Amino acid sequence: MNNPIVEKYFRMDNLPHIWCPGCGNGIIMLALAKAIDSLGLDKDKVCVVSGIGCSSRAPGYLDFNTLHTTHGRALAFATGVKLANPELEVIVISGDGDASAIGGNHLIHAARRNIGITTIVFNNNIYGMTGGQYSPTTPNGDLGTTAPHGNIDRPFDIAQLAAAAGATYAARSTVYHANQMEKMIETAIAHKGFSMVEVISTCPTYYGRKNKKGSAANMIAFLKDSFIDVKVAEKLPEEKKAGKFLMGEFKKEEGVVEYTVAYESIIERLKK
Amino acid sequence: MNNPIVEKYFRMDNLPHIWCPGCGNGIIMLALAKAIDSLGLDKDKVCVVSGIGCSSRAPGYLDFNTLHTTHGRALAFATGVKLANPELEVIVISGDGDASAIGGNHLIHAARRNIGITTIVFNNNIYGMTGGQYSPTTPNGDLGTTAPHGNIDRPFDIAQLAAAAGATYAARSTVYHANQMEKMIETAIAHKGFSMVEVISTCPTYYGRKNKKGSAANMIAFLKDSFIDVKVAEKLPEEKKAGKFLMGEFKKEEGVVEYTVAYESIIERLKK
Amino acid sequence: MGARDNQEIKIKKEWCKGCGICVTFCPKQVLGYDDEGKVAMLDSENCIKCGQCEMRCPDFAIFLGGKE
Amino acid sequence: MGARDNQEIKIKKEWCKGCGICVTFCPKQVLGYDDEGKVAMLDSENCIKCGQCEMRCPDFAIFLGGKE
Amino acid sequence: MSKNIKLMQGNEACVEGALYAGMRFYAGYPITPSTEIAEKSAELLPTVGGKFIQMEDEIAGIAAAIGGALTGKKSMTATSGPGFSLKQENIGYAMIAEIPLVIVNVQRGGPSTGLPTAPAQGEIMQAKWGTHGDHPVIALSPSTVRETFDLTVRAFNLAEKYRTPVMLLTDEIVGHMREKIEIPEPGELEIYNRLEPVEGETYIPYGVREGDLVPRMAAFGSGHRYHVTGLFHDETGFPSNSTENAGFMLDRMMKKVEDNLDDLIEYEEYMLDDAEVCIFSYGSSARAAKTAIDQLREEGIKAGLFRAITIWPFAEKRVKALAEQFDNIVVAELNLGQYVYEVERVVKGAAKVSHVGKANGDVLTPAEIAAKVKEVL
Amino acid sequence: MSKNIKLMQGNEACVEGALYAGMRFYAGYPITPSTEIAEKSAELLPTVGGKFIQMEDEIAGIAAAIGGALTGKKSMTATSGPGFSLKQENIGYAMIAEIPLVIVNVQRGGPSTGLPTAPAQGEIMQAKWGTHGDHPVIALSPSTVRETFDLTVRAFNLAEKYRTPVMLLTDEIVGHMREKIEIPEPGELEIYNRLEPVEGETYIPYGVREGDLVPRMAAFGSGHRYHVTGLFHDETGFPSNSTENAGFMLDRMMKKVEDNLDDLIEYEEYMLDDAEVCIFSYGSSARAAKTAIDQLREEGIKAGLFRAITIWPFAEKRVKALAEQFDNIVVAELNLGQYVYEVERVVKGAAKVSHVGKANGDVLTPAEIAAKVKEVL
Amino acid sequence: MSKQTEIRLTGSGGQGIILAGIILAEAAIGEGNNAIQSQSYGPEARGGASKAEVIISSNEIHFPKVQEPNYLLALTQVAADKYLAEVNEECVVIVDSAINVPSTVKAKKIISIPILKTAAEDVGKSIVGNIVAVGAITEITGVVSRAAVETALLNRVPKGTEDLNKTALEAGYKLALNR
Amino acid sequence: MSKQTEIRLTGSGGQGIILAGIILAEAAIGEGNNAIQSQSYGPEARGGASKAEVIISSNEIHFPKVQEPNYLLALTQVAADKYLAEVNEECVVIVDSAINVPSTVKAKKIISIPILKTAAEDVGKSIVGNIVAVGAITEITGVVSRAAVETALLNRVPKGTEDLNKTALEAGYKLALNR
Ligand SMILES: Cc1ncc(C[n+]2csc(CCOP(=O)(O)OP(=O)(O)O)c2C)c(N)n1
Ligand SMILES: Cc1ncc(C[n+]2csc(CCOP(=O)(O)OP(=O)(O)O)c2C)c(N)n1
Ligand code: SF4
Ligand code: SF4
Ligand code: SF4
Ligand code: SF4
Repeated sequence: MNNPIVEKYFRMDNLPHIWCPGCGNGIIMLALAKAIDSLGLDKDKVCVVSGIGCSSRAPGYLDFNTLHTTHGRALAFATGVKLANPELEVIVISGDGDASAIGGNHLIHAARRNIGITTIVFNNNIYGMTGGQYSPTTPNGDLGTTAPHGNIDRPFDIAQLAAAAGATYAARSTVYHANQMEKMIETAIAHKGFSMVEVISTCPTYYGRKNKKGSAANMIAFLKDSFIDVKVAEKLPEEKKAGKFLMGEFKKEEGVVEYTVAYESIIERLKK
Repeated sequence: MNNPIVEKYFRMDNLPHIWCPGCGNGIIMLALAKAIDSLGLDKDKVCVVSGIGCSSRAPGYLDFNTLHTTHGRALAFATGVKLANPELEVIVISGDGDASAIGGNHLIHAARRNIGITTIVFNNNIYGMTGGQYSPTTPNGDLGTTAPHGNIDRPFDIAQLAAAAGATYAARSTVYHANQMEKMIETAIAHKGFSMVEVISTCPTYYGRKNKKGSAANMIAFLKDSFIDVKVAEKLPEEKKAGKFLMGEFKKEEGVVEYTVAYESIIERLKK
Repeated sequence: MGARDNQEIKIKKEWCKGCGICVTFCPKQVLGYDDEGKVAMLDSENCIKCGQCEMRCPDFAIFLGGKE
Repeated sequence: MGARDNQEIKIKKEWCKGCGICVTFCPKQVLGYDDEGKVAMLDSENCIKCGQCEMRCPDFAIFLGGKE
Repeated sequence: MSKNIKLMQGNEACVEGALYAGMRFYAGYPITPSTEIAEKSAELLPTVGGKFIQMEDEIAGIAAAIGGALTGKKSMTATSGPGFSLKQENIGYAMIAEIPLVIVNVQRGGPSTGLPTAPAQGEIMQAKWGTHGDHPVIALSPSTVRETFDLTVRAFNLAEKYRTPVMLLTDEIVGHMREKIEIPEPGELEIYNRLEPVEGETYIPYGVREGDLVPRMAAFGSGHRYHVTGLFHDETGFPSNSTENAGFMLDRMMKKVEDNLDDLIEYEEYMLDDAEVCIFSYGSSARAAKTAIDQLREEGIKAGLFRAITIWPFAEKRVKALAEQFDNIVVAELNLGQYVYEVERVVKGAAKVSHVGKANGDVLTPAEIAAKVKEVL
Repeated sequence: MSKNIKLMQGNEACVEGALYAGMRFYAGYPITPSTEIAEKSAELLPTVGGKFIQMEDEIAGIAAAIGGALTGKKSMTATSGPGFSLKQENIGYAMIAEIPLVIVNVQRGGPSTGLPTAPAQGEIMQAKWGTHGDHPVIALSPSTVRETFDLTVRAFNLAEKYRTPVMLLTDEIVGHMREKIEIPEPGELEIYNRLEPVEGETYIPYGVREGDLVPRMAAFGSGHRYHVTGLFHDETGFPSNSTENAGFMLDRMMKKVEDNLDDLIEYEEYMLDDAEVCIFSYGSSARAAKTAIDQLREEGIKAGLFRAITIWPFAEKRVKALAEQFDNIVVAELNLGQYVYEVERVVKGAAKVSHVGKANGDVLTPAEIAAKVKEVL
Repeated sequence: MSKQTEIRLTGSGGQGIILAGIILAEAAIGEGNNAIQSQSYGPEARGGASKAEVIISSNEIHFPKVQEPNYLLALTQVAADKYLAEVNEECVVIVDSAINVPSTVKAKKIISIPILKTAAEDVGKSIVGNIVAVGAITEITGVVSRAAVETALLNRVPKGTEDLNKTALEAGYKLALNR
Repeated sequence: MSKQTEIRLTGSGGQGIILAGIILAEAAIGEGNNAIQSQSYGPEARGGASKAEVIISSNEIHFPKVQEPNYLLALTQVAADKYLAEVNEECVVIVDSAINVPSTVKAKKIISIPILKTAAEDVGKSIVGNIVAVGAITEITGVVSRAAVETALLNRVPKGTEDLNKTALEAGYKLALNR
């Protein structure tokens, strides 16, 4: 007896997954499966690529062509997969550290090229796999095992960074807003070009405990209360926006030629 | 008989430099020396760091504490220098490839941390040192030795990328606009926090010849004609902006605490 | 209505890690815990089959499934 | 005026690579080339000592210096 | 001039060989003196429907090449010293995930940025030990432009056959010099293609079928959905922490090389039959050694050459035999002593092993080699 | 319990030792099983006015550490397998630019991501050959928590004295186990600080003064404006393409290690005097070897241990002597055969060299070592 | 004490098994003995069986891993199933009374005591089960003194939890004495 | 031809020295001989002295670098100063007539001909100085035939410049013949 979506898209033998109780990663993984289901993609033509981290274990559970690479390099591997076989729908799953610390360069370059890869960042604001060091998205002032006196770094806005680098679709959601998130992932996959969905996730074990954020449910409730959609925010007075974080679709640019399409046109041109 | 600024700030024994006739790099290097002179900095307290590339040879000619590192890593080395000794005025010189291809990650992270380093990108839109491969700033459609069929990549806007990553000062000028450029460099060095001055330079040998851009002087004349200041552009009608590129100060954010200052305050706090 | 009528909440206890997310965000507050701290349906009558528990369960341990 | 009166264009031929940048952008068009293709001052009378040549010479081969 | 006879650079011959072998994907980052390999690939690949991409750095270059290989395309990346260092982590990935891939290193003067335009043979040991952990290694080194072509073809063949990255260690001299080459006709050289899953059988991604050498490899997108990871994994491809499994899998990977030395090891012997001293060399230095031998023989000194073509695995058996036959083995290589370590190890004192080499940016000359030979005799 | 006696993890002892030696700058990137070194450094450095920074990756970690070292601060970076591979390019930079720096590698199961939480000794050869080109190498490997402290101090001392990066090769076992350690009093261990330019003298950044071992090192900001590069450079520090100069500089760098083996090489011998078989080991595996020896002796088999403390340079002279003394040398290491290559090379057939090891995530046990000893006897 | 004492502590991740090991090891060195504490990490450390080891000796300890435990503690069934199979006839096994010990287990002695229940019910916090276990082990093995264990305990537990932990420790002593 | 012919071509970066070497080498292999062409790269390649080498032989060529050149071409004073010092008594030196050859140079013969001037004035494009040099070398060395050189030339120069280059080549032949 299983959730049919899970049965259809997951590798049942590998479940349950290794993530901690209350870890938000599973929520995103399910939304991804649902989005793929809505799009009616052929499982054989989907390739999910990840780096290293808790979140990067996701592909092991998903019943597609799956590739678990080295830390930070998922997008570089994925670029090879996509360019070599553009008919594959390539989806990258990456942690905030994987995508924006060691992997930051590959992120901005994949975005710049506008290559048709969908990147989903599982942003738990911490390095989970290695036990709670601060990441490029850990809020200023928060604690991490390598920030025992409080983090003095300033966090990246990953979705906006991807947009600035050239991503033609960039959006953010949270594990609370799972329905919206699922729609965004669906839009992102359908999008022709580089698309980024940053999902704010929860790590009750390392980030939560260290920063006294309460239970997993508390942490998710915080997401509910503190994220507002950009569209809504536009209409809100400043005081109502204070202390709030933005989510929603930040960028959606159509008509920019996708990288592998541009390459194919070189091949076509040379045939003449 | 020499230019007194050159005599004061350059290592005369190492001149003339190795750059090609008409290469814009020397123009930027002179402007940098003049900016430093205007600021009246103590030569012993200036550290100039570069990566690898034609432009990265600049520190060898400049009479400061100079550090020529590995390709792309200048900002990572510089971060160590600055954090370990914040009293040094640290200036990074980097090519477009060095700063934004292999070094792109260090760029966005130094910007994110708002560490008090001034980065001057000598952007000649090509890999000069290795003989003309396309870089992350080579315009779409242009030729490079590795883009013999025309470049299908889309270029970065390096200054804007740095701004999006967290730089608190970000500006762009060209080797034609040498006076403005010098002022920007001066402002950037005086700025407390991470500052970026992207300077559009000219490579008549590799970029110019391959793309039939004419003489060095022609290439510089093109810069004169095609770059307009953001402030001016704001007031221009759309049709006058078509085909033009923006230069000027894109971002100048004061009051964000600089990274090494934040660190010193941890040290102070722990003393209590 | 329609489809939902034939559905009911199913729980796969082996997979539940007792994180409490579904319990917290169930709009009808019909969920609770069993002895082992795993999720339990306390009041199936009042379940509106909104699927919020399924949507947010990180462990795919609770979901709307066809009535058997 | 003032300071500029005591200045004149100096050329360091050894360093000039003959790129022509100074020649092109001299607002008074007073610069040209010598036999070896290096820069030469053709008309020092009309030089307005604006320093644009110095500013854009990539090789520090031309500059405004004190009259000797 | 026959249509197939050309004057060609080693780096160009590498690309021609790669295309002959069926390369359809190249990803890399330019670096002297390997850049012509990228440039030529950029030019030619799209003409045969293949793809070239210049990535943001060398790490991304090999990563993308591995990605390409997983879609079933024969893939290559090329670099020099600093880039070879950067690729090391992902070279290990390709080894444990068993990805067929050709990695070219056109050696130049190191360490670090060193002498970027000067020749060297400074990565012989790095090729074997450069990535962390234990792992199998195959590396080849050509001496001529034609051999660059041939060994590139062979590198692809071995990569496909053994499902492992294969390194081609060339150097600035062989890479940049132009030499006469006769390009073989299509079909003249054997081309090996990876074995694909057997239709109708359950596909076990990392299980070796009876009679096969390595697990069969399905292309992503071909209908076999499986998992690839750089963690230790079992036959299914999924991560496993079992020590038994880890021991078994790594052993299998090491053995695919160790058990097939005869297939893997190639060398050339030049005037060795009647020689009284054996020069041991490879790559461009072996050319200097041959000239040295010609000159020495004119002086009446009978020298001969053992030239390693396969660098790794090492031609242990043959070198042992040579050590029995010769009192003196002179290892000539363009470094301060690398491959000589391996020769010494294997020779076990049975012959006196000397070294002639340098690492100052200059080439090793016939005169230097001849002088060393005279010194040891 | 004396104030200085503590129960401490190897990784913590490394940081304590570093601080004792005067570390004031740490830059790195977390990776299991080295992360505690970063964490402890982050906690303690600012309490002594030092700085810690977590960089964006391992490449940036070592780069920033080199930057820190250039300002006159004693600097360290720590990592494990994959990160060690990534650092290789800049390790070469530190060697050619002669930067004092301590690089810790807490070894884990490789290749690639491998078995990230399992112990291994898989980077013994990578430490020597991992970066491209020829270069000098110093590497140390501790067996105990106290020795981790001591060798970290020694690594800093050697780095300062020889102006070169020094590697500390520890492993998951020594790094994570907690053991009794008595922290030495300040002043108890000698601390070496780099020599600074002589006042009043013209500073020649890469020239060696009469009587000095290496060029003196001015801190950036101290008033000596000089140039540092990873290109070959002459005494002035500026790039030079001269082959004479390149040969001279590299030779000088190699010689600072080769000419000072007595100062550099440390080892321990355990029950070797009356032994009939010599076990050769290092790091955590040497502990298993000692237990194996105790057990073997209970059975009447007189085994003894040579434990390398300095891994590179290799204790060639002593091992040669041991080869004369023993018929059998059993190399026990947690890999598929790495340091054994060096032992074989040096032994030159004078003794039979056997290997006992594995790379499956498990520790090497006394029983396995004892069994091997019995097998070869 | 001439030969070394090897103790293996097993349970599930989150039960504080490692801390228990640290306290025992630190107590031992507080008394002038040598001690080594080690553990296995891994993603399995979250859930699944978790293991910590302590070796105590008056002599130098070489091999840092337990070879044949003199004492095995098991706090969960999963851990017991995994590690009980490996013990020999010299080993004293201490299990939580909720655990089912198969009759095939070879051991010198099997001591079944309600460690977790005592923590939860008598001490009032199930989280201190590990400390109850430390108390019991101290009493049963005699390899460290009560005083040394108490010092180590106070050194290692968070400020503000000292009393709770001492209560747990004493409950452990008692459990062992009154078994 | 039994022994190999070693030719060193020197000048400054940008003079097309390497292309000259390529044409000679390609001409040689066109006639069934072996040939190797090599050069030194480096940042110095921009300005400073530049060098290309060609070895031609009917046998296999092993060492690919020129050891003792049979022919040395120098197009600039800088190059001449650097490379003339290294020639021996067997070497035929060909220099542009603008070059000052010190009397200390040991060489079999020194041929001074106005290569660059011929290119600039007679052919009309100073850029084809290298091709004029190829013509002269062909004639002087006889190591390759005119026909082979012409084929190689046409194969290697950009489309549209064939005539210009052939004129330059012929001017080179003439220079050598009429010296
Ligand atoms: C090259 C390399 N460096 C470091 C590591 C160690 N490491 C593994 S995962 C990780 C960070 C994980 O954080 P994140 O990407 O945010 O993912 P999460 O675990 O939080 O999902 C690190 C530093 C590694 N495996 N490889
Ligand atoms: C790790 C590494 N990869 C590649 C190179 C080769 N390389 C040297 S400079 C350079 C690019 C130069 O371009 P840019 O940074 O734009 O500087 P420019 O030369 O144009 O001033 C490259 C690819 C290298 N030295 N090191
Ligand atoms: S379907 Fe909705 S109402 Fe029913 S249990 Fe789930 S969350 Fe509650
Ligand atoms: S959200 Fe899932 S894992 Fe958490 S308590 Fe509910 S059913 Fe259990
Ligand atoms: S100073 Fe001005 S006017 Fe005079 S030569 Fe220079 S650019 Fe021309
Ligand atoms: S700009 Fe400078 S180098 Fe160029 S022609 Fe003028 S003086 Fe000469």
